[in-house]
Amino acid sequence: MTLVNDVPFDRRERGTRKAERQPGGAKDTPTYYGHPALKAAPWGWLVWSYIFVAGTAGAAQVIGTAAQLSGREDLKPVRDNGRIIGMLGALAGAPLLIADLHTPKRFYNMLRIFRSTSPMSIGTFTLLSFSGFTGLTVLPQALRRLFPFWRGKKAVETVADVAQFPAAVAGLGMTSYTAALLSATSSPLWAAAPKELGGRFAASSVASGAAALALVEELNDRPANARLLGKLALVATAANLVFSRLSRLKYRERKVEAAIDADPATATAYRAATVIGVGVPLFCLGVSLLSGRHSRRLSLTASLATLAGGLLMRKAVMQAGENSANNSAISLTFAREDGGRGELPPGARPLIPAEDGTRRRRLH
Amino acid sequence: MTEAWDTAKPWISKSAGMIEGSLHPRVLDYTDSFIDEVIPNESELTAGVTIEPGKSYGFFTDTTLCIGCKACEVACKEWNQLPAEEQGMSGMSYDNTRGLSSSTWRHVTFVEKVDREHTDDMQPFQSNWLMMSDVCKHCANAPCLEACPTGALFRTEFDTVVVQQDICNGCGYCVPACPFGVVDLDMSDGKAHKCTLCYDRLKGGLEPACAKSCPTDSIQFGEWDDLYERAQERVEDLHERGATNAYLYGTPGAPGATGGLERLQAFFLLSDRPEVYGLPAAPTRPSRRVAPALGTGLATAASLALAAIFLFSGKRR
Amino acid sequence: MTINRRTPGKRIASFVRDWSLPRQLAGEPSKSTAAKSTTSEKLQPRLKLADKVGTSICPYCAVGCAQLIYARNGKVIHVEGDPRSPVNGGRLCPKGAATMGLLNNPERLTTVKYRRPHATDWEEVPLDWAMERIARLTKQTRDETFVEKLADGTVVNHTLGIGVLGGATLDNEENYLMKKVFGGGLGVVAIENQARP
Amino acid sequence: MSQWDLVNSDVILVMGSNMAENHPIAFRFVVEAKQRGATIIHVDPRFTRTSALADIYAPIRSGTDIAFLGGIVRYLLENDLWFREYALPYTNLSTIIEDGFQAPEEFDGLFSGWDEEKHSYKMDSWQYEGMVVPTANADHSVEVSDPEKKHEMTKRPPRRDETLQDPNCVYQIMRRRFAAYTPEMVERVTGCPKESFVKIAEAMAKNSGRERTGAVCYALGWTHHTTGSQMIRAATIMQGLLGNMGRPGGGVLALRGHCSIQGSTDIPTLYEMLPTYLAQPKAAKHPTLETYLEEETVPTGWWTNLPKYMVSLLKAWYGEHATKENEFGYQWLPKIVGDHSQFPMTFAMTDGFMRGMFVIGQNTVVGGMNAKLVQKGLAGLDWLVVRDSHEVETATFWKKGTLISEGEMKPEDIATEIFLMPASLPGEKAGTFTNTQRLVQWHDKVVDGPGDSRSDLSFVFHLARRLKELYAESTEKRDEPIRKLTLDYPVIGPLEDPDSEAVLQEINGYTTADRKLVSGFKALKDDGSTACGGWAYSGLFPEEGKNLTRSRKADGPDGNGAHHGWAFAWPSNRRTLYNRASADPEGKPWSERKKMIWWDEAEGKWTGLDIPDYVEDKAPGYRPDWSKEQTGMDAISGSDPFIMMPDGRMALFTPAGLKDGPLPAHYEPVETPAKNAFYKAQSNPAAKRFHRKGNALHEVADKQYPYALTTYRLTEHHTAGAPTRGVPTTAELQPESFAEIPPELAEKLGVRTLDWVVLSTKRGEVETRAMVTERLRPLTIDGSTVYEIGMPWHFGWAGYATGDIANILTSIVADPNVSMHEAKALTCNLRKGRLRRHHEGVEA
Repeated sequence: MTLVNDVPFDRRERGTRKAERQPGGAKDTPTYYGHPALKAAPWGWLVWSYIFVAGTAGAAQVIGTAAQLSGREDLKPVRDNGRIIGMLGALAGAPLLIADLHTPKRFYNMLRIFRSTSPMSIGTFTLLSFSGFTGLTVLPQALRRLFPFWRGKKAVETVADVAQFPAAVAGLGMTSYTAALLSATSSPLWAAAPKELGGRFAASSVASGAAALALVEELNDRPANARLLGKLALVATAANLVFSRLSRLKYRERKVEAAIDADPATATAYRAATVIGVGVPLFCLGVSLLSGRHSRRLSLTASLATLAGGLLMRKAVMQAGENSANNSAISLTFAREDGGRGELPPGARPLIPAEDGTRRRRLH
Repeated sequence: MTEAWDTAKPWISKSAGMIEGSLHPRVLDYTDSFIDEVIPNESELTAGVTIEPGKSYGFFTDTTLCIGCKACEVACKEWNQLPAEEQGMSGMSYDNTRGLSSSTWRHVTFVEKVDREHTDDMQPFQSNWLMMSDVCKHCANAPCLEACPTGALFRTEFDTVVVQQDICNGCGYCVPACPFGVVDLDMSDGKAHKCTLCYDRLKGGLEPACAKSCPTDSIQFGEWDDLYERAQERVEDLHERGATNAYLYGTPGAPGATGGLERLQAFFLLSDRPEVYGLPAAPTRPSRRVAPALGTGLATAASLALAAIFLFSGKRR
Repeated sequence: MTINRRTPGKRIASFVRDWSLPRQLAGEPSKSTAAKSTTSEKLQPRLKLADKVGTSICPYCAVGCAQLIYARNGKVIHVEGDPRSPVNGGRLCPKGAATMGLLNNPERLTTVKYRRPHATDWEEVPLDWAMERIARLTKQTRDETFVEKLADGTVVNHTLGIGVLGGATLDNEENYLMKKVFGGGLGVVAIENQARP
Repeated sequence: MSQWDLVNSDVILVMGSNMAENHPIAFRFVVEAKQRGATIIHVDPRFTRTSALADIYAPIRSGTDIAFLGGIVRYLLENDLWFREYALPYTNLSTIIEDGFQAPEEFDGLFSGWDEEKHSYKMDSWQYEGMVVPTANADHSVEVSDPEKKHEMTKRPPRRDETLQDPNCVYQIMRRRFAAYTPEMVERVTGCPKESFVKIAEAMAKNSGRERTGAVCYALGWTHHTTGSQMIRAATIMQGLLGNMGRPGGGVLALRGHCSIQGSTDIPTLYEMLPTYLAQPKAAKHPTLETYLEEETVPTGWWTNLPKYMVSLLKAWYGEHATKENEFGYQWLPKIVGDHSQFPMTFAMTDGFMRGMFVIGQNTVVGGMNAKLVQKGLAGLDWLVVRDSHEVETATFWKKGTLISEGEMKPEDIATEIFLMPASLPGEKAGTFTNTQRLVQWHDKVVDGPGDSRSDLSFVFHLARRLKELYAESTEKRDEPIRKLTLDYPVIGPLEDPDSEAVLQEINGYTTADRKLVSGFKALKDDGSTACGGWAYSGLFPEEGKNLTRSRKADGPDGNGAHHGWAFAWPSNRRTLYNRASADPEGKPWSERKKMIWWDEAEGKWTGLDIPDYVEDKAPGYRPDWSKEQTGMDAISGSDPFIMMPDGRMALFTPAGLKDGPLPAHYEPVETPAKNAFYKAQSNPAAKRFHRKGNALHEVADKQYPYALTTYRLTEHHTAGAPTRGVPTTAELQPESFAEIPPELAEKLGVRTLDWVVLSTKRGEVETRAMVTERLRPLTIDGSTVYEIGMPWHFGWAGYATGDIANILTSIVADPNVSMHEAKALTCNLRKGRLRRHHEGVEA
């Protein structure tokens, strides 16, 4: 940016293109020459990949805790792997978020204040506690590997087992706070169905967590555990399907669907996420469940599909949310007195039938 | 003589003479050409308001007085030393700055709705070419402030909302949170920026730059309650004169202050649907959606966890 | 007013100084006072730094709005409307409000630019040299084109060889001296300005 | 009238001006007036930001303002709506005119006295019966066979018929003159709907009389025409009939464009005037000082004092060298031999007569008419000195100009030696501006200009000093003026800035003996004992150290609202001229609501809210004693407010002072899409036309150039635009040049907003962006549709906001009285696409 009278002068290319009204929203809602009425979140792949990683890690820890609660010896590896995946997720999460900051040098300011109204503030402290407690839970494995001859094993074991529960609780938070983060914005698609988005992220996270653990179990030739985790993944994926359908209905009702359908890239990503993330696993797990036999190939494909679908779903939801903010037809319809549903409350100002303010009108 | 106008300049007394003094009595204290420093409490001279911490200040933008001259855009940029953007002609009537951004904190909208057959009995004040100076609303329950995880966004002692440039780490959460699309992240300096209602000027007893510069006093600065009272009288006065479509936007119970936002410190008098100006008619407060999303999420995750426990409870095969 | 704190030590110090959590726990509201940093506390308008404040008139249209020019160490730091003027009472239009941008514009000419006949670019020349050269050119053209009497004997004492354009944006004193020097002194008659473009 | 006085108006007609955009801060008073219930009317070819705030907007075809205003005058006369108590005593409505007078309606569009080859009027038939009415106007002399009859005015008052029956009285002449301007005819000629026109006429009439006043605000929308002076005359006639002149909230406010354009007209860098409206000596008429004074002095009215002012000016310029013996140095003044305005200068440059030029604070390549011809002229100069704060188009025409980009010339071919010198801006130099209400305001020097930039005062002063040195030894008679010129101003600081207060004191005037400042122009003498650079400004520096232009003492709420303490309004700090008319003939205010000044019987003098524009102690009852000769102010009765006029009355019918007729008559612009509906004469017969190569004019209703074009300004840029186009914060507001096109025409040509279009005239072509807008509408003129196109003329190639120069399209053609061009009304062609010159591939 060149400096003019020591004021930076942004010499963006002089693109004089005419703002056009974008498709979507209600036909009779005027817009200001189609110029965006909201600003989309300035987030990219760093954020949606973080959401996926955080969700999976949180869920893995939760499933690990369930395994520990069952007390079954055969599920011990599930607990240990749950802890490891949780730790890996936590270790990857913070750098992803810091890299997304536009003034990363001040990342520590996230810990400056706690605001209950800000899911990002809640999330910061959730991620912090989750990382802490997960760290404690993996302590025994870490010590065993680093100091094999270390004798004080017993004490560390109990600390890890005790830390397991707060880690699990934080894990639950990790699966859903990101949904609250998106819903607590004004981007129409994210704000249209907060409950459904919460359920969807949680279900998808648990499915991914289970899928990840199942994958590890399958690769370590423990098909029984993999099959058991597959069942859990199946249930979670089913819940995910339910919540996706419910949110689709809400999007139609609030007329924000164009945010998904109008842009080809988002539309394909969104559909692919459902097909891969929900369709394939349901099919594979369903077949292996009904046939009674455990097929290694089906289990692996289900796990991988769930993971890939989960990631893709976060990307698609993020992109669709940003499209809805950049489309003033959608955002101004969404923010109408009737929320875009089509019935204005009595006494609301009459909607003036006009495209973008250029047609003549006579005000009564 | 309309009441609404007098309260705008409370010091107007009914002196004889051609123009009832539009100048504050204190102008007589500074009659030298070189004055030795900033006139203390200059806001009394320019807006009839003494600025004191602890009171609630805001803008009342009466668009029916706006002549679309963009003095507010320039005064804001000159005071805050914001960069200009070379974007070329927009094709959006006379609006070439297109919208509020990190480097444009005041933006005048232009909407041409010319009714050619009735231009010889137009409704009083602004008509046929709608012009409005848009700005950050400094909402009472500011979504950007509620979203800000670092506390960079805070409510000042003048009841306004400011991004503290020494704290903000550019997380960008305030940008999608704002229901009016005001606050924006500046990619070159990595911080969020928006109108500060001239926080530094208020501390120095100076009226915000845009309100001071506005030629027709369309932008009026003052204590929120006075502005609100003046605005209501103005709307009645306009209705009496025949501008029946004039209404307030952003005052309690009016469009723009819906969905838990309660009220906007910078509120407007509009004469057409808010969407025509690019404003949402019924914005909502995003923080109300934290609980439903988080609650459902946790419930789902917890129930699936129980399912896991149930699945794992069976005997070893 | 971006604060850049390079050393980690400074960062930690200011973080602790402005840390809101303890103030929150002590009951301060997280939306306002708890979140306020010391920089915000000490904030002041830059006009307070001015060491000289003069009254000027906007250089643009003929409405004649009065402006206050704030300067510090000989550099303009801000220009605003003068609240004492009955014409504008502190208000300014977009052009007048951009007067500081005009005065401090780095595109402002600072040296005399000279173009040799048939040259394809400017050269920079000292002011004194230019003034001397212009004086000589003026004298030479006047001497060559001065007419004392017309063919029919009427006294005119003028020159049609020199033209002077300008001054609707110049001071009265400048216009006065131009008419006096060019007209009364050198006998130039073709003196015009934008009053008649 | 003062700008803030608009608040007291009950109706404000903004016409020939786009006040909200070009004078936004003055428009605040219009909005404040509206708050108090005033009706705001805007008449303009385009619906602009002013129209958006008006109560009534009426479209008219550019160039037809006289038809509109003439229609209002007829409406007032026919329906007897004019303010009789005011107009009868205060205007020359009842005065009898010479019998031989004929007006255009009877004479095929010409006034009586037209001389075809001389291309001008003999004015004998226009005079008051039996006498010649001299003119106070600097550049005009009465073209009559017997000029001596002007002394008749000192012997008897003009013959008048108070009953207004006499066919030769001004009232009857005006009824005949405007009889044809019916509302239907107004609609036919201007395209403004009849109903809108009647509504406006009603609004003006309703707000007149004792209790109500109305104001007219105009700007270049009226002056930039070949009938410009007559348009303003038509408005003054309307205001005279409505009784608005000299009253609070009444009058005509000229909204001038530049910060001191009023100053550069009063203390003029103009060819035909010496400071404050004294005529520049003419070779043909004023060989000696004595003949000058005899010719220019008006026997009756204030202008009898002209000799005092002329002698004082010469004393100011030549000091002790100006003595009684050498006619106070009168012969050192150059004499003019015709029209030396900017247009003849452009031709003198192209013909090679003009060898050197100074362009100081003016961007003539963008602002001058026929920009290509101006650039050709500049290319023909030997040397050119340009002084500005930015690198303006005038300084770089040889590098980036139209001739270069169109390939007509290459920089190497241009032989002009060019100096581009940095100039200081207000805030970097001390001095005064005169604003649009005659307010002379001081601006302080707060900082030094950047680098080598100096004030233009310093440039001229130091240039003069160097020239004095160069001419020091010369003994030539022709070099005496420069050597005798006074230049004794003290210099300040290291940069040796001349002290502008010293120059201001010289303008104020002083007694030559002890150099003591005079208190006002009443103290000036014609015996050489006083010196004064500008008599009308005298009084602004009455005593040492008392610079009234620097006084910042406005009125608080309890002041009288005229703000006499804020700066100095010439003459004598008076804020409303001719305010004697704010009192009735007996000296009492017309009404309590509209009082301004009145006769205080007890004190025996005029008093009130403004400084009386009258002889302080002349009672309303005073009548000149016509038994003996009455000169000067003695000839003006106690109830004649217009003291500058020879008969003390407002000249609705002006016998002299205008070269194209004593009354306005509608003439089409020189380039017009429509025929003249009134009579055979098409455009103003007395208009100055320059038939030169490169300045060809279009035919009337030219098929090749069918669209009407008007040029105008925007809020965001200033006139030739260089400063605002160079400042980022104003450049981004209007970044590119554009042309406003009505949707109906755009549809016909397939043009959408932002498309490139080319406008063309016989002078040249420009390419610009299209802005299709409903604010322009097709007008039905005489049954056929005329499309009006508008184009702002700020743009050029310098700065951030660039575009083609609109004035490439305009022609050089001039109004006969003041040589003003016609950039507001011409014709052009419009097509979609771009010009080949800048761009390799041509975008469709």
